[in-house]
Parts: sequence; C-alpha cells; structure tokens
Amino acid sequence: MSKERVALPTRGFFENKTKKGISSWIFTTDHKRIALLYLYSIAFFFLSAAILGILMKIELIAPGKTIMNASTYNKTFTLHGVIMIFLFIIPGIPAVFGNFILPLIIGAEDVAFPRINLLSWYFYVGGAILALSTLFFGEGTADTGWTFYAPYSVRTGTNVTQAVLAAFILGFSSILTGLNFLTTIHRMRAKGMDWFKMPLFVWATYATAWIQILATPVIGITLLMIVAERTLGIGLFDPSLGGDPILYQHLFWIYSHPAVYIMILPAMGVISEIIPVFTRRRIFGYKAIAYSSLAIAFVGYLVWGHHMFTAGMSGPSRVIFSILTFLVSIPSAVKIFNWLATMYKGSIDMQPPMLYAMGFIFLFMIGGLTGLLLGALATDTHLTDTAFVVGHFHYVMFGGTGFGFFAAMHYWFPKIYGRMYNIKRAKSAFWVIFVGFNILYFPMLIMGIMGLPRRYYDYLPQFQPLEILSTVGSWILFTGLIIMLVNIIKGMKSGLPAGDNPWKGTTLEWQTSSPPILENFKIMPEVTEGPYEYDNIK
Amino acid sequence: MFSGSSSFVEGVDLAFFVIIGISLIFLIGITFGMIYFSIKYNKKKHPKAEPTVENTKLEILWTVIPTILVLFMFYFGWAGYRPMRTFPDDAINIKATGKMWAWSFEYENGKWDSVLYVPINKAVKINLYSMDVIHSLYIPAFRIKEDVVPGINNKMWFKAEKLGQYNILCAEYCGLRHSYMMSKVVVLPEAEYTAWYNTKQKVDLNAMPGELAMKKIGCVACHTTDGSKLVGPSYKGLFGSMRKVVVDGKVIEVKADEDYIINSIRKPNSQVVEGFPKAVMPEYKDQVTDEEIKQIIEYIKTLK
Amino acid sequence: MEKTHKNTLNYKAYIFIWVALMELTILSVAASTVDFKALAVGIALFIALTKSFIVGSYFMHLKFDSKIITVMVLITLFVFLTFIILTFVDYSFRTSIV
Amino acid sequence: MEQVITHQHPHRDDEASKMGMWLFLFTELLLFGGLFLVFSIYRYMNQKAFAAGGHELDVFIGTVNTIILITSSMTIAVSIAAIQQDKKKLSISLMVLTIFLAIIFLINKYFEWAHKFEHGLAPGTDSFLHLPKGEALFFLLYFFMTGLHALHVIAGSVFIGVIIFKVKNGTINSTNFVQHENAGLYWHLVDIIWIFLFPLFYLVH
Repeated sequence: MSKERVALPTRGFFENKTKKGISSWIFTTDHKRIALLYLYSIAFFFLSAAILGILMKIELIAPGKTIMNASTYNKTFTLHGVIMIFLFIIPGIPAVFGNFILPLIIGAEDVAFPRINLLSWYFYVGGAILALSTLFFGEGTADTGWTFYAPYSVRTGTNVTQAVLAAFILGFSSILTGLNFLTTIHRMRAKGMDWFKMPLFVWATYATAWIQILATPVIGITLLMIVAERTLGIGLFDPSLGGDPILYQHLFWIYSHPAVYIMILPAMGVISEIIPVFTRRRIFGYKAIAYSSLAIAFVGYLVWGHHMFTAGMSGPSRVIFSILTFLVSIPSAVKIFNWLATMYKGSIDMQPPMLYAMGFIFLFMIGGLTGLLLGALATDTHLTDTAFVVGHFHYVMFGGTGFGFFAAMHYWFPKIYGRMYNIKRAKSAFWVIFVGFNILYFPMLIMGIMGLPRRYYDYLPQFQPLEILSTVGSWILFTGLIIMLVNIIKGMKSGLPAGDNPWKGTTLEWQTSSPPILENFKIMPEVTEGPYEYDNIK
Repeated sequence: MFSGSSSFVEGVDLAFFVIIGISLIFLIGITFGMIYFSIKYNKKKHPKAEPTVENTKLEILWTVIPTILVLFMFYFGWAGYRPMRTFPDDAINIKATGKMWAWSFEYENGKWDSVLYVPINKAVKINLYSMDVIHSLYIPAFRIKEDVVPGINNKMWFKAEKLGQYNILCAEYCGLRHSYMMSKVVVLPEAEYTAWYNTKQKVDLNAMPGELAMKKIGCVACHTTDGSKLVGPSYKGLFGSMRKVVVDGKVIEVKADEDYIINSIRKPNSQVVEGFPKAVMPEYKDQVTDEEIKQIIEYIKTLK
Repeated sequence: MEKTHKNTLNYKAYIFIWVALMELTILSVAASTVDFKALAVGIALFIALTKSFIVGSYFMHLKFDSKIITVMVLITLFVFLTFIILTFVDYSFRTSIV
Repeated sequence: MEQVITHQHPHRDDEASKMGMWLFLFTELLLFGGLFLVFSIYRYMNQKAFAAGGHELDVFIGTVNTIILITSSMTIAVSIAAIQQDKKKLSISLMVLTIFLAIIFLINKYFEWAHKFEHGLAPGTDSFLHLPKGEALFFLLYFFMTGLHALHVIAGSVFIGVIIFKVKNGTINSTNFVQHENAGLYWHLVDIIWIFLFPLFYLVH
C-alpha cells in the first residue's frame, strides 16, 4: 500500500458549507452526522467496558484475591453490564446504522424528526455521563449487577440512585429513536417502495422500534419506583410493607426480555442485507424473514418469565412461560434456514462482512441453542444464575449483536467514509476475534454445567483450569479487537477510495455517492422492484 | 454430569441430553452446510449464482419440524421438573434461612446448624426464608435451586440417594461476600441421622446465650472474636474502647458502650468504623429481639 | 404533501360529548354507592373504558384520522393486556404448586 | 414533543408529526401502564386493605376533579375546532380556560394531599410505617400515581401555554394547526389517565 493519501472524488456530507468545526457536529440535524456521533461515542464506551471485562477475567484467573477486592469486583461487573447493555448493545446498531442507513436505504432525505434525533443523542450522552460519574459520587458505582434487583438495590449503600436515573434517561433516548424510525418508515419511503419491497434491515428496524416504544416505558417507571424507594426510604417492593420483590422482577423483565430483541433484531436485519450481496442472489423467503421479525418482536413480549423460573413464581406460570419461550425460538430458526438456503447455489464472495455474517450465524446458533436449555424447566433449574447463563448471553449478545455490529461496520464502511479498509487485515482480525471469543466464553458454559454460580468473586479450585483458559481467551479476543480497530481507523484516514458501490449492492443506499451528499440523493429514487433483484443483473 | 445423588438427577440429565442432542444435530448440520456451500459455491468455482426459486413447501417444513421438536424438548424439560414441584406429604420439614452471607438450617425439634444434615432416601422439604435480600439455595449435585425471597415463602424438596457431602451455594447475587455464602449438605444413613437429630443441640455449657444468638443470627459471618479483620471489625476488645467512626462523612471518636452496640445492630450505617466499607451491613430489625441484644452485649463484654 | 383534514365535528357535537362524559361520571359515582361486591371493579372499569373510548374517538379524532393510528392504538392496548394477563397468571396461582 | 420542520424539509408532513405524537403517547400510556399493573397486583393481594384505603379518600373532591378535567378536555377540543375556522380569539380564550381548569385541578390536589399529610399519611413518617400492611402500599401508590399524573398536568399546561403563544403570533393558524392538535392529544391522554385513576382509587372499595 502506498503511504500517500488518495483524495476522494467527493467528501459528501463531511463537507459543511454553513457551519464549521465542532458545532457542525454537535448542532447537526443530519442523520448521517448524528449516526457518526453515536458511532464514536458507542465505540468509546464499548472499549471501556471491554477493558472492565478484561480486568474481571484477570481477577478470576486464580481463586482468592488477584488484583481487586470483592467490592471492586462487584462494582466492576455492574459497570461492565450497565455500559455494555445500555450504552453499547441496545443503542448500537439502531443508533449508528439505523440512523445512517435507514433513510438512505428507503430513499428518504432524512429521518422524520431530525431535531428529536439529535436530542436523543444528547440524552444518550447525558445518560452515559451520569452512569459513568457514579464512579466519583457517593459510595461509588452501584454493586447490584445491571438488573438492580430489589431489595438489594434498595439496601446497598452504593450509588444506585444515580445509575438507575442514568438508565432512565438512556431509556428516553431509546424511545425517541424508536419513535423517529417508526414514523420515518411509515411516512418517508421512496416512491414505489411498498411494504414488501422494503429491504429486510428496514423490517428488522421497524420491529425493533415497536419494542423500543412499548417496552421501554415499563422499565422507566420501575426504575423511578426504585429511586422513590431509595430517596423516601420506604418502598413498593419492600416486603415489610407488604410489597413483593418478585413483582419488581416481573416489571424489570417485561422490558428487559423484549430488550434482548431490541439488541438482536437489528443485527439479524444486517445479516439479511449482507448475505444476498455476497452470494449474488435474491434472498430466499423474503416474506418469511420479514414476518419472522414481527413474530419475534411480538412473541418476545410473552416470555419474560423464563428469567424467573426459580424466583418463586406460581407453578402454572412457570409452565406457560416455558412453552412460550420455546415458541420464540422458531422464528429465529426460520431466519437461519433462509440464510442458509440463500447461500445454496449462490456465488459466494468471502469478503469481511460475509465472514462476520457467517460468524454471527455460528455464534448466534450456539447462543440460541444453549438458550433452549435455559427455557426447559428441568435444566433451567440447574443452570439459571450460573456461569452457563453468562456464557449463553455473551454468545447471543456479543456473538450475535456484537458480530452483527462488526459485520455492519465492515459492510457499510465504504459507504460512510468513501474509503476501504485493508481487507486482508480485516479478515485476519476476524479470525483472531472469532477464536478468542470461543476460548473466552465456551469454558463458561462448561463451568455453569459443573455448578459455578454467576457473579462470583471467588470460586472453588476445581474451576481454575477452565478459568485460566477463559482468561487467556479474553486476551486473544482483545488483541483481535485492537487489530480490527486499528484497521478501521487507518481505513478512515487513508484507505483507498472505495467507489460508490464497492460490493455491487442493489439496495438504495448504494445508488448515491460515497460518502453520501448532505441531501442523500441528487434525484429522489423511485422503486419498481424488490430489494435484492440480483437475478436480473447481467 | 454427576452421578445420581438425588432423585431428580435422572430426569434433569435426560432433558439435558435430549436438548443437547437435538441442538448438536442442528449446530453441526448448519455449520457444515455453511462451510460446504462457501467452498462449493465460492465465487471462483461458481461465478454465476443461480436464480432464487421460492419454495413454500420447504418454508412450511422448516417451520413445522422445529415447532414439533421444541415442543418435544419442552416436554422433557417439564417431565424432569415436575417431580421437583410435587411435594410428598411425609417429608421432613427443615427451615432454611439465608442472610448476608450465611445459611442456617432449623429442624422441627428446634435444633439448628449451619450445615444441612439429611437422611438418605428420605424426602426432605426445605422452607426458605430470607432475613434481608434475595438469595438462592443451590445444590448442584442434586440439580435443585430455588430463590430465597424476603416476604415470600418459597420451598423446595429433594431425596438424597447417595451418602456423602455436597456443596450448598448461593446463586442469587446478594452483595459483598456472595461467593462465600457456602455450606454443605451431609447425607447420612438413616440411623446416624436419627442419632444426630435426637442428640440435644450441642451447647457449649460455657458458651453464653449471647454467643449462641450471634451464631444463629449470623454475625460471625462478617465479624470475628479473635481480633482479625473480616468484612467488619472484630469484637475483641470492643466494649468500652474508643472507636473512630464516620458519621455523615466526618470522623469522630465515640465510646463503644451499650448504646453504641444497640445502634450498630439496629442502624449500622449511621456510624461506620473508619476504614471499613460503608453500607454493607443490613439493618437488623425484627430479626433480633431486644433481649437477644442484651445477651449479645454481655457476651461482647467478655471478649477482652 | 397532504394537509390534516379538518374536523368534521362542530361545537355542538363537542358539547354533546361532554354531556355524555358527565353522565357517565355521575353514573360511575352512583354505581359506587351500590354494593356490587366482586362486580364493582368490573363495572367501574367498564365505565372508565367507555369514557376513554369516547374521548379517544371524538376528542382525539381517532374516528376521523387515518386508520393506521387506530391500528397502532390497538397494538399498544393489546401488548399492555398481555402484560397484565401474564403477570396475573403468576399471582392468581401463587398458592398452588405444580 | 414538538413537530419538527427543518430547512431540509421543504414539505411539511402533518400526518408524520401526528403519528410521532401518538407514538409518544403510547410510551406515556405504558409508563402509567406499569403503575396500573403494580396497582392491580397489589390490590389483588390486599383487597381489604385497599378498600380501607379507598375509604380514606374524599369522593367529592375526586368527582369535582374528574368533572374539571373532562371539561378542560372539551375546551381544548373546541379550541382546535375554532382555530380551524380561523377564530383566533375564541381559540385562545378556550385554551386559557383549559389552563385555568388545570390550575384549579392542581389546587384541589394540593389540598387533598395536605389533608392526607395532616392525617399522618405522609410517606416516610413513623405513623406511615405503622399503617396496616397493604394500606401503606395503597397510599404509596396513591401518592406516586396522582403525583406523576399531576406532573403531567403541569407539563400539559406548559405545552398549551406554548400553543397559545404560537396562535397569538400566527405560527399556528387555520392551515397549520398540527401542533395545536398534538397539544390537544397530550391533554386528552392526561384526561384518560385520570379517568382510570379516579374509579380505581376513589370509587372501588
């Protein structure tokens, strides 16, 4: 590669003629700039939480105290969870790629409410600052775990109030994003793009937005109740006043289980975009995939109880929630079959986005299939609240959503920056991440089956070999992440110009310049056929 | 997994193997398919993709078959679980109390211990009580777990089928020493159990009532009597000494008299000894009577 | 782009709806003085639902706006209903153990 | 929630801004929905205590407040009809009336709360902690839910105040009144929530 920087034919929306410098970013209403604001802040939080994760793994390399005491460890896993969940995985794909790509892919000039879009980023940053500053106020970061279970969250002296308020504000940010996307998809599709000509990423975003709108307020009010309980000293979940701590768990999971689908659905949407492009084939079972997104969103509302099988729910509701939980796995399975069928007889080009997509399918499958063990009553009784659960949801959240995020990053990178990263290095980064990931999380599944509870600062010596393996995996994974990050940043600065449509995609975002111009399209596009008509391309 | 140390192990492990088995078929099949396709239909070998042909029959097939399979898996999960929730009438009743960060087990005749002794091949029903926050009683070898929720009377039962000692763990995060909240279940032959059950509570005749009360309440999980530091300060030499405590962020010196001890039990976070973590100790209200506090003070006085 | 269509209701209609709501309020208060036992909650909720249906259809123009909003309202209510029902499945069986 | 038109949008889309408002209302609905869920579960678990708690509340004040809110809902609805016919003055005075009614509602609420506090029902006090089990929950929920509702009344009034200003300076007129409609929608939602709060707390014993 030559060291010289090749100029781009157009700098698109990066060029702003009216405002200069930082104010052209923090006061922007352009969805593309807001998306990048999100991207940079999310990347920052992701890395800081990843470092917290590394520290936790180092602590666990040997029984007893290694580098931190129990109190610090408890705060660390709480902060790791809060940042990863509320600042990375939930906003992740919708806020970055939803914001950047959604208007482009449906042929709109922006989202429906650009100023509210900017406002939601401010809520995001405000919530993030509030969450992180718990480190410096009161008795330090909350030590409750990201679930804030009452009554522990009410009793602990750590700064739960502030952490909970942060989550509340972040919830607002999420709601506003959802509201914006729903209206955008309803009102701003290009001429001729009827519902079944929408790309599948749009369907996924649509389903996600409904969950953001309808589930988030429930956690909002629940967290407010915790705040009231802490500040007034009496509470709605306090058993000594007749309250029921399990009701808190109901309310918490009414949101937090659908939130799992806020996390995973957009990633599935990304995969559904990538697979047709790199197999040069119309996606198999378009409608099945579209409907399965809606089905996941809907059935996702009905299964929250499987987090509480041993919490003391009544018998019949344990059984009902178990059946419903099994049913929610079917739409996910349908998606995977459809993706596989699209690959069959395609012309597969193993570019980095495709590698990440296949990585997604493999890891998400392990996540999903281990989920079956947690949905079945007998095995869940043994496995719930153990390291198995931790392994399971990292396979789903990181292996699924995280890999979906990386796939989207590598797929839309040339569109966003007009440049291309080093493809070889991207592929090697993938393999390091993939290997490290499995070495890190697979031992957790085994330790869980052996009976190691989660959130354990210390453990019995019999677990040490697997803990060491897992810790080493975390170092490999982190190395891979660094390689990927360096590659991406280099690509941003000095990658070769990528052209408007490097992957030869058929969806609308590829029909404008890279990077796109401020107004997105010179002539507003019109749609006459489905999104993935590769068969008609010569 | 483990061998059958309780009557539930077989059902749970069967569900486990059924689900894992079906899962592995899918995982291997799809992974193999992905790899095979990406080699066989690679761009280099297969430069032109064949047009996609919709196949509704296939779609229906791969919706219906997984549906049947998951219902099948649900069934095994339920079948292995049902016995856990079918409580026999003739079970021995034991009350298990979880508190930060210790277990105690109380038997029908008033006997109590921090280790759970049970007879082999006999149903044991455990009624779960929490003194403070949510805990979860977990015996991995028996495949059972149930949360211990304050204000709610959860219960569990099991029948141990193998002699030996097994770990009892706390599976619901409960604060600082969550990972140390451990105990053991000891499975004894029937005769040995009966003998143990019928011996009077081993009361150290020299032990003062306050010492017993503290053991029962669980103070000793965090405080020592020999001067060493655990989670909280030791009791040794406490009474009558001058203590540096933090009140509203300021360090002041107070005398450890009776009022000080009462306050430290009832409202421990209003004055935390300097150098110790704040807001760790729960407030003890109904869990300890005034009478018991008096005994505790008498006992602490003796710890010079 | 289309403009919001104007309301089809005149002032009189609004007054009429107001009177209806007032009557329902009084009915609801009156019903509370009679001891309906277990039915009392049902009756009170039924009247409240009727009232909010009227407010929604006329004051909030659901009857005149595009149908998609009505569909969205129904989705929301349906989801809320599932929350209530599934939570009650737990609490109404709290004494029984399977 | 306000409707947004930027320089990038030469066309405005009233339908979109109304849809956005409705979606926002759904989140409000579920915010209270969570509380209604808590209320109904605790009522189910403590029926007697909740009935006893309900007797402590003043049905008369509750009824008066219901009438006030429904009337204010009507006035804001008519004010929208008025602006559509370009009757600026009528529209403004109806909105002023709406805010006036809202203030009376809040004053009533204030006296009601003050009365409760005098009777030792203030959360956090010793007397409150000695209430029978369940009754404490009833009053906690009462204060929490009516308090949150009162906050919404205040927010709605501010929203309407902004609309009055915009009608005055002509931003809102007979051809562009979607913000006015949105304010109305918000106000009606506040009304609907009260329509449920009233019977659940005051009437059902």
